[in-house]
Amino acid sequence: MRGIARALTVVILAGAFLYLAFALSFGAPAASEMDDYFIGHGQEQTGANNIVTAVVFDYRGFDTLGEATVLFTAVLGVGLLFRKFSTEEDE
Amino acid sequence: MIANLPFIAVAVVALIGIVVILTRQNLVKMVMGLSLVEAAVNLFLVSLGYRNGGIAPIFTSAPAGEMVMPTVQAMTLTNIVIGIATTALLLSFVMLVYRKYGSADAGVMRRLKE
Amino acid sequence: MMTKIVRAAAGILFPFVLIFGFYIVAHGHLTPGGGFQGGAVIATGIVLLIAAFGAGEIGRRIGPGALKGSEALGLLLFIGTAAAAFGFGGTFFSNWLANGGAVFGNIVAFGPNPGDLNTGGVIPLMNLAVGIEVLGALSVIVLLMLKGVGEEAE
Amino acid sequence: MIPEIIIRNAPALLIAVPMLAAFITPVIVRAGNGVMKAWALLATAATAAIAAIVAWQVLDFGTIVYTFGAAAPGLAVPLDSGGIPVRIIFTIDAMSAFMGIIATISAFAVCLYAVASEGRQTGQEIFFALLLLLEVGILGMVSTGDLFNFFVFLEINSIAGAALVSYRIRGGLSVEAAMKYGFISTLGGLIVLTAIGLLYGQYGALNMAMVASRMQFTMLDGIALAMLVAALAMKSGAVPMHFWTPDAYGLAPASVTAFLVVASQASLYGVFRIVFTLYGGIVQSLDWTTVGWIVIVLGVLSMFVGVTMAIPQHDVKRLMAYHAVSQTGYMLLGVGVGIALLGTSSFDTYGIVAMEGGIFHIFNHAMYKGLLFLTAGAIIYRTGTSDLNRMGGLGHSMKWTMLFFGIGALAIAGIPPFNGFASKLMIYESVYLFNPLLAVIAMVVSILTLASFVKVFHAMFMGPRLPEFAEVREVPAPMLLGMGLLAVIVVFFGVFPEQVVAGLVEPAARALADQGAYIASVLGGA
Repeated sequence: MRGIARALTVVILAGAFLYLAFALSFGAPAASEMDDYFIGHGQEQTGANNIVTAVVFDYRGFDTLGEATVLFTAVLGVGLLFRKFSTEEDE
Repeated sequence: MIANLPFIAVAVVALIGIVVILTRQNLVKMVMGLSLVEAAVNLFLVSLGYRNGGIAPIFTSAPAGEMVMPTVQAMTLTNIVIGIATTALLLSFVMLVYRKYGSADAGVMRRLKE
Repeated sequence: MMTKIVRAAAGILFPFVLIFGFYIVAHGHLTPGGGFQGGAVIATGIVLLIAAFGAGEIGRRIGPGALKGSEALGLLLFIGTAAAAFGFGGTFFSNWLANGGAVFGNIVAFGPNPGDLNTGGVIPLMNLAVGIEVLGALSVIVLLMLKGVGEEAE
Repeated sequence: MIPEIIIRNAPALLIAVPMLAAFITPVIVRAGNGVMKAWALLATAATAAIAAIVAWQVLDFGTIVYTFGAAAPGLAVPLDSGGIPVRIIFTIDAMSAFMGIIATISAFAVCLYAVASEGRQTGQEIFFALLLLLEVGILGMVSTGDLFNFFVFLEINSIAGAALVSYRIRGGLSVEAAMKYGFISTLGGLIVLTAIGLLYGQYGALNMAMVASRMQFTMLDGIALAMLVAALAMKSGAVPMHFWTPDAYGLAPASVTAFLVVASQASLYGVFRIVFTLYGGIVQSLDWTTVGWIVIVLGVLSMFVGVTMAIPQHDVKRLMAYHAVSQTGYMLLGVGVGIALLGTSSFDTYGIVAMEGGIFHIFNHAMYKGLLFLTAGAIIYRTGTSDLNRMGGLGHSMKWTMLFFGIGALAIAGIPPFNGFASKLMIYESVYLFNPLLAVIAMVVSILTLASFVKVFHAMFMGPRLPEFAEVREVPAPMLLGMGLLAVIVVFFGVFPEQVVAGLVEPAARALADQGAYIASVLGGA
């Protein structure tokens, strides 16, 4: 029963993924005004030649702060798991 | 058909990841499956921004030509770091489960379902 | 603890890894790379030392405290650079140094150019901050997980 | 009175203050454990104050738009971009401000409680830092107007939540629950990101207002909608993806569980935001009645499955976790009726009331469920057991806890004059007009909830004083204060529901239903 359900899930997902793979056209994005703006104005506005860096740290800098926070959170989580336990605790 | 090859690769990699998650009992392998799905998502994002014949969006000594879209690359970069963070945390969970139960098998994780 | 050959090779390679990582961080706004990538390269150098000399030895020499400190320092530098924009009347994450003519403030015209390190405004500062954070974070994760494995073996 | 710079940048400070506090917490602990705790309390209090400023601004002057990195906060669309927003934009309307208030009040109460309840554990500085980061994740999710930014905060929420669930290792059981929670959340996050990629591939935009204004509703958009709703519903703990809730809620420390309830509701907010704001403009091409009924059926199933699974439980926190699933059903029911009536003439008469009821219930649920989990934690703190069969007679020694538990239990069962009654009455009245059978089911579930909590109350507090609990005393003052804060809000909102509904809930429901205003606030009058 479990096996059948799993096989069914995989088949349905395979169909959906293949549909998605052909629904979008590779190499010709449908809309790109925002990216054209970055390429056209990024150099003058931020002074960075590398437009990806300009996007990462300037236009979408707040995302990068979030991403750095995610890394910090993971380090805290790992530290929490491998912390030293006092004898009083059950661990 | 062949023009959409990157998206087909995305579908294949994601499907492999999902099959691994569904069929494997070993927790480490399940985390590996999750990483595969994540790699597929990254590939998907980066492929979205490709323009035929485009060059990297970096102006330092750049040749003339159309540039590919930078936003998706920034998103991929963010997702890679998030992926590292989640994988590290999940693997630490697996290590602790292994230490407590003596096995990294999802079968031993049934103590909650009493 | 590996053999002497590995240790000697790691000792020779480490400064080069460090310089390469720093180069990637410092040139993040001009060439492919940036804080995350450069920080990861430097962290790889530290992992190389750990592989050669053992986690215990490196943990004693560098110390998780210093690495955690560099992580927190990087994050504070990052959020501080972003918040400094309040003082210049901008919003959070405004690029308050770009095109200012001073530090990292050279004006760049549109189009391909050979690259000028003194551009980018706050971007190089943020790259540096993220580089410091990532090298600390990744090394701490490796050290902590190795410590966990070590307790396993005992 | 309040400096101009704070008011101007309040949306950014709402995130930056708890984030900065979390970064400093592991460092400041070197000055002493007490200093660190005071620091965490100060940070949550400051965040609550900023959330209040933001809410006041929103209710007085309308939706706030904050553009990160622009020359001025309101400059969402650069002058030379041809009318498209390029930067990350926070769009805080009444609904976001409402969720922000819930999150910050809950965070402050939980932080106060945890000061004492986690006093015996090691690694407390990590605990408080993660609590602050969880708050960052929730606040970011509810305030952002950018799809990818939403994903980033969803991940902060997931990772901090998973790490907190594992805080007390408990022989590996907590780690197991955290593993499940982390795995499911990560998978859900990747599904959300794929859907965002699909939308980006078609419209070349990440701003919600921009995507909404361009929405064509192609087949791909339908798939993206299904993926987003499924992934976020999974994280909000609604049936049929509720299986992680009892484990995660049951095995996390009580203080964390009380806050995880809010984290789940942030995902629920995501569902509402996506359905109403992102897809709300395509009333013609999408069959809203069907979508509404899907949400209603999910809600009714959650209500029923949750309460029936809760009744036989004998672990008090697992029992409450199943009740949380059941209460999530009420929110889905209320808002589902609103969705089903969207665009029809009945929407303005009773559809909006149903939505208000559902949204008001989010607030009430966060308060009384948080209170209940905290009282359960107080009892576990003193007795060391969470097994109802082994408890009894605690009413003699823990009078305040008994009072708070009684308030929470009556509120969850929908008994006047507590806040649960106020929101449930709104749901009953409006849902009755929509479909009488649904209202009857909702009432039956309430009665079952009451029965279940009467049983718990009896098992925990009634009966003779047991010899093994002879030493049990009342919990320390910070825990009582944390519980008391929530209890006061529960009672206050139950006694003055009209004022709260008119002042906070109705603007939130109107803001959610009015997609045009949301788009106009970002893109201008276009």
